[in-house]
Amino acid sequence: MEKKTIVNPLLEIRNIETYYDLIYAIRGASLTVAAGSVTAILGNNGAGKSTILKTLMGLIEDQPDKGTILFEGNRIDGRDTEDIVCRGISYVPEGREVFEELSVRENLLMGAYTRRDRDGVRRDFERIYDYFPILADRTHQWAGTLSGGEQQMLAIGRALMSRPKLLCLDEPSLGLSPILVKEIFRIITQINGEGVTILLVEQNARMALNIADTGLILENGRFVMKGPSRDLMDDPNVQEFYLGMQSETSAKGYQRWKRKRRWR
Amino acid sequence: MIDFIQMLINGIAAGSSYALIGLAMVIIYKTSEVPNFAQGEMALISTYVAYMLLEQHQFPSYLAFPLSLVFAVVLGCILEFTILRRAKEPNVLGMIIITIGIEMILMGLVSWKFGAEQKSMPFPISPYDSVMIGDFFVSTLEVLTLVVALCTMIVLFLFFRYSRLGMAMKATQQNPMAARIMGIRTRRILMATWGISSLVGASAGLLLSPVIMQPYMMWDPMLKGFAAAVMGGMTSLPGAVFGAYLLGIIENLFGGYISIEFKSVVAFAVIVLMLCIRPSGLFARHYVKKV
Amino acid sequence: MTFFSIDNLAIAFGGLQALQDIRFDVQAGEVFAIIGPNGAGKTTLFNCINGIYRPDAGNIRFDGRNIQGLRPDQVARLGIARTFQNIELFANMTTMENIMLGRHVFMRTGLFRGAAMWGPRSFAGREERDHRRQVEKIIDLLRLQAVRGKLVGALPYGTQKMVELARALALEPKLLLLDEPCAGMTAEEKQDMIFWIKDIQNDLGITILLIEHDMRMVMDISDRILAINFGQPITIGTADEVRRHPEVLKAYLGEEDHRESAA
Amino acid sequence: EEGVTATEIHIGQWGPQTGPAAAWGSVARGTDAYFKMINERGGINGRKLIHHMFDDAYNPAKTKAGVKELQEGTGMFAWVSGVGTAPGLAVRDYLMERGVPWVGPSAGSLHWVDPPHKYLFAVYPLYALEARALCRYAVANMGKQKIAIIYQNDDYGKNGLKGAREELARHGIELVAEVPVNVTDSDLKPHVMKLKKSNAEVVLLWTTVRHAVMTVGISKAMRFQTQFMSTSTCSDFPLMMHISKGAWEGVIAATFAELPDSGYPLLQTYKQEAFDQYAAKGERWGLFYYAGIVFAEPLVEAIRRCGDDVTRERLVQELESLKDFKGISGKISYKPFDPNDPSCRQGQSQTFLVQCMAGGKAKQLTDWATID
Amino acid sequence: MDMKRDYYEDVQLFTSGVVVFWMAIMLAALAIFPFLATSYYIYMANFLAINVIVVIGLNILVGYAGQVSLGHAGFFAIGAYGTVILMTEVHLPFLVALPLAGLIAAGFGFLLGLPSLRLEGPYLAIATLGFGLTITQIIGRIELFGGRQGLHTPELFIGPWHLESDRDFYFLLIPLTILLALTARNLIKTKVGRALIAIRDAEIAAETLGVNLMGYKTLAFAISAFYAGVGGGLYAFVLRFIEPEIFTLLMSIMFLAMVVVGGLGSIMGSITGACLLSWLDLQLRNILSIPYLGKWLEALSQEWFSITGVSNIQLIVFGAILVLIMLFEPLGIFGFWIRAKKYWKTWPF
Ligand SMILES: Nc1ncnc2c1ncn2[C@@H]1O[C@H](COP(=O)(O)OP(=O)(O)OP(=O)(O)O)[C@@H](O)[C@H]1O
Ligand SMILES: Nc1ncnc2c1ncn2[C@@H]1O[C@H](COP(=O)(O)OP(=O)(O)OP(=O)(O)O)[C@@H](O)[C@H]1O
Ligand SMILES: [Mg+2]
Ligand SMILES: [Mg+2]
Repeated sequence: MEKKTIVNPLLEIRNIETYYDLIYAIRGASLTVAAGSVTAILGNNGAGKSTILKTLMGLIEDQPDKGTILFEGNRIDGRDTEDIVCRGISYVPEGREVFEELSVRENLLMGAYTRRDRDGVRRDFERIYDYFPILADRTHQWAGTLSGGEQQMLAIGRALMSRPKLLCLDEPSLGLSPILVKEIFRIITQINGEGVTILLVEQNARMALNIADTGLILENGRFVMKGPSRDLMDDPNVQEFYLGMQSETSAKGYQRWKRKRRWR
Repeated sequence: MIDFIQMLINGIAAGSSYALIGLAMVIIYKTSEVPNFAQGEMALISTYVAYMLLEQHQFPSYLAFPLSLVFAVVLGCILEFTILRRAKEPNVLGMIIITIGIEMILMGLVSWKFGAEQKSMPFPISPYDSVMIGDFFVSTLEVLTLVVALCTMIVLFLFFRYSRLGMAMKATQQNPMAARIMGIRTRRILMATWGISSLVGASAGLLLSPVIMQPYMMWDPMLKGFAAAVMGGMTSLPGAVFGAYLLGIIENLFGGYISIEFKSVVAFAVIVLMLCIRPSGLFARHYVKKV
Repeated sequence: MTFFSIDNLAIAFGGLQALQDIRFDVQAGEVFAIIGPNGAGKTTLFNCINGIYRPDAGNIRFDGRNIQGLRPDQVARLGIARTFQNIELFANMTTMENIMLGRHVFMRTGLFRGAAMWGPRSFAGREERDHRRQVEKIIDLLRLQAVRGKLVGALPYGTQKMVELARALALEPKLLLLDEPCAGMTAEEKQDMIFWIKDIQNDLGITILLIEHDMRMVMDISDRILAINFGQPITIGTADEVRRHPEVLKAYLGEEDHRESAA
Repeated sequence: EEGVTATEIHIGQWGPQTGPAAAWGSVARGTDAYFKMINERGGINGRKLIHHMFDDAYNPAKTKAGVKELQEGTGMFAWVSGVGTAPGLAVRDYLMERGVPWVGPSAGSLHWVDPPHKYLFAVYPLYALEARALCRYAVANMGKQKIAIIYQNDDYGKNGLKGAREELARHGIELVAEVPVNVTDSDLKPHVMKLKKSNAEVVLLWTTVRHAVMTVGISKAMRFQTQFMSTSTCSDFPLMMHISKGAWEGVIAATFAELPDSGYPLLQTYKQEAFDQYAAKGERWGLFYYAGIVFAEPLVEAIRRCGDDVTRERLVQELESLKDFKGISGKISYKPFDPNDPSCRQGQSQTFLVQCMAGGKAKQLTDWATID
Repeated sequence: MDMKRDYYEDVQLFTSGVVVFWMAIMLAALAIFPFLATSYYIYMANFLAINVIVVIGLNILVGYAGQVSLGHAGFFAIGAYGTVILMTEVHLPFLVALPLAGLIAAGFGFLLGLPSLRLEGPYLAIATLGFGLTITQIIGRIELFGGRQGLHTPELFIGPWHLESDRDFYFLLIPLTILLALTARNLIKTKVGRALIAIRDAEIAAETLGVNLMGYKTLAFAISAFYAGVGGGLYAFVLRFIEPEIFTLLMSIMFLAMVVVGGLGSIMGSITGACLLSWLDLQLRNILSIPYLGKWLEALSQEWFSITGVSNIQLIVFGAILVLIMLFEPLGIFGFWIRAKKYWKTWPF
């Protein structure tokens, strides 16, 4: 994949710290997302990946505690979520969060809430149904009764409806079938090709690093590794813990007693 | 037969005021899932404002009534802005208690200012004038209430159906967090709904005031309006109106033919039975969580 | 006699035929996987087994009994436990308490004995203690010690999945239904999960029905696989048979080599 | 004696100032103004009356709390008035056990006098008696045969119903309709339809003020012509005319006190010296207000007669010795305590009937008469 | 955190010596109190204790099982009437009549619980509200229950012990309250309580773990109604007189407010919530006799409001307290407590 040169950072997170009440979740993380790039954040369970995105979206009240977030050069930390969204960031939350008692169609409509151009919205409807044909079949079904994967598609589709500048995805491939995982990543690349910047949190490290320009690894609320995704893929530690290479030959008994290694 | 039809008419007449209150409650419930127990008292205070303008400041009624309606809107917005919005991590029960608290405050203010004595609202239409259609009577005030209720319903219905706001409200109710992610200004929407709902409630208060005007006047209509809204499904505007008329008719028929003593509670018994069959009211689809 | 069998199962929601003609049987001690595209009806199948949905037609036999039409709690009492695709934990309880709920069916403390729990030597106190001991075993097994006393609502996603598994194990099931146990886990965690599932199968002798989209995992641990699409079975067979089946390739895996993509 | 010092006598009273029954709150405020008037005139034999009133919101639990607090804290010599049957019943035994006199509960209930209590003196005529007076007038003077009643579904209304039934039974008539109404009802159409269907020539109103007004108003709207007769609760004609927007005209009511605009000299004195001096802004010189005076009059008179020896035993003696005492209500008499005679503690049994004329003026139909 | 904890920990009645110490002091204070206070304060204590009982029961339903009830005054009435009727008509001794009346209330609770299986939120609120209103209507209709005129309670004997004064009653009531509170605490710590919380948090998951939804939901209603019924039976004797109009919707709302203000799902919260709100309810009538403030309020009323309605300030104050507590601590008083504890633990930081 062609390396994109860093033109100007679309999003810049500087040294943010986030607390959940007394739990210190993000311990000073900085990150720059270049316009037009795909950035992937990897990390273990509980590392704080989702928290970074939530902080960015202004979803955690009174947070970040310290640090600044710049979007297109303007400070957005401490602002209302609605405001941040209107500036052109859209977000696929962890756990889908669809509107359960609205139909699929209405969910998508809500995604386009900030938009005024009716024709564009109609075209985007087509586009989403194109990406995910099964959603078209379920147009009038309540989103709450969709299958897990369908809900995930809906959440992604909904986020795409707003035509964002920056798209933040929290584990988009969660619960999707292999064919769809591929499809999702293909769509992400395609959207990226259309000029949308992508910030991606993924467990599926291989796929994520495959399409990302930059990768970051989060441990315990701090970034422990940053770099072009190629470099990360070649790193032995990353290979062992995130890409699962070493365990290819794994057998019972060996893995069980394996010590959990962490960068600390 | 004549009796029966007259009872139907009476039922519809009684239902109109329930319908207005029911609509008001539905509007707020649609966005915040809170049954607003202060609805009646919000209407009460607006009604007393109209009374004050008319009696104490000698405003003409074409000014006093619109002004009191404007007051209602402002009141609704202020309540939302100063109190409900401040609630951190609200759970539904906590919000209910807050509305009950507001109810007490408003009731206290009205009784403090005006005393508990029954007042006489100088309303342009006497509540005891009636028109006769064949053998049947309808009081003119009730005709007015009916018209207002139906118009309100239609306007609101169209508004919510054809404006994006309607769906945004529903989205806000179901998942406030996700709604904000969509860029829906949930706070503004909440404020607007409180304003509108207060307006609708206040019109019910004004229309009831010629018949009875004292601090407890809205208690019973509020409960009935709430019951009507539940009957209709709590999220459906036509449902609330339908429920209200059904309730009024059931009450009147039951009072007329079976027992007048239990007239005021029969509605609730019917509702319990109805809910056993349709647990989310007549007009709402029942949602069963999928795992 | 088969341990668990489904015959001719069908269910529809409104106009949508979610399941149709599903039939398979599972031998005791087997790991049986179910795969299929999103919305194929896998979770629905679990819900039918569980008694959450009532199938329109068909038979579900377990341990020589027809369990079709039983309530979920009755099914649980027969020894079928499950985990959920979207985590369904009791968010306001600690991990320990969550797992204790798995012991629910074994506890004899009723209303009155519970009310009379005056100290650890009362009936309820003794029972409580005994079951806590059982729960500790499970906590040790799944290495959840660190989160024993934490409210599960604030745990990371992957850990919540583990707690769910622990809770299901506490029921001492004969048949365990796992709905995407590895979703949202890192490669490393997935491997741990694979071993645990193997342990559960081998050491505890529990039969497992598994839904999973991670093909490597499915291939690794399942003895047989059922593939469904649009509510209808495509094929049943061993891992290799299924993954070569053209329809599975087309509808589910994508044409390329699945190993590449699914890791 | 408890509650009595060289210069003061402490009297307690409860009354709802808040809650659904708050309209009755003016009773206590009336008593307050009355006591202030007496104190202004130098008190009773040199002692001032200290009035302690509290709001119980018509909630018996609160009544009991307040009464206990005042009785055990400050110490009341006696209690006066006190609105409501249920609140009164919640404290009756407490007061009687402690031997604290209680004069003039403001409700015409049998509970106060049957069985009689040594320290409890009722002033308000029994509701049943008022009903009798009205029925008797309707049958004997107006020649009506078809009489119906709409009554509040509680102690108050049921007493009225009972009285009406008894009186009509004497004439060999039965009520053509008995329609109960619950305090919380807001729609009285079905009730009025029932009345209308019975073709009653006379309808007795035994309800709250607002329900009475609604009944009369709805009847008007339904073109149901009949003679309405109401209990004394609704005999405040200016008020009734005002809130019914004129529909009240023609209604006949029983009363237990002189009419507000009757020019009765004592009443005028009260108006000028108590009401005009002490009533708060917004207060109305109406029945509910000077009812507070009516209930307190016998107590004040008895204390006066005690002279310097203000003790409870003496007070009871003096109250028992009241014979045909005339304040602004009917004549009041008590008899020495007799556990088997309910009438020994029912001070007043007189009433007279008035009719509401245009502008809220009252036309006196009968003179004060004692009903048996 | 990593250590295996003592299995006893949650099972024991008192978790530490400190707790035992404070408990002992509390008990001593409760025991001496009636000898120092006048009967007014004892009456108030009794009144609070009854509310505590009802609110604990209601919390089991609302806080633990997650069902709302606006009809608890109905169960309260059933308990009150049940106890009195069983004593006067069936001639049962008080100590038999009281739990029996509680059981009758529980029976009604069970019945009301049946429709609740499918209802939630406002739907359940209306159903229970209707129940509360209907019950008092029905009681008022039945002559055996004294109809609208009400009933006086009979003399109260427990064996040879004649309970005449409030103080006598206090000695019956307080131990009973403590017993009921501890019972509730035990109940929610064991199987039943866990199942209820499970149903509240994730109904379907609970079901698949073998929790019988129907059984436990109705059980929650029944337990809660039982507490309300027992409370009602005691209330009749504190008031010594009952009539249908006492058991209003307002009463149900007050109970609910006490639960929520105290803290959903906390027994200690229920106790403090019930005490605080019922104390306020009784005491606010004296607000105008507070030095300075009272005078100022009166002056304010003269100027801007009306003197005739001045007592309504208590309504405003009460409402404002409800609002403020809920705004600043949605978890109720219990939330304050948790926060204080947390703060204390991490104090120097
Ligand atoms: N609402 C909350 N309250 C308290 N602590 C929380 C909350 N949400 C998350 N945490 C804690 O913050 C830390 C980071 O959580 P986060 O959800 O960001 O992890 P993650 O990297 O997204 O993990 P996963 O891969 O499981 O989604 C975890 O230790 C978690 O326990
Ligand atoms: N209660 C319901 N009402 C209506 N439709 C439903 C309901 N439950 C499931 N469905 C539909 O049935 C189909 C099968 O759903 P199911 O949850 O079983 O899919 P799945 O195989 O588990 O998919 P995934 O892998 O995405 O979780 C879906 O299309 C879903 O929309
Ligand atoms: Mg996450
Ligand atoms: Mg699924």
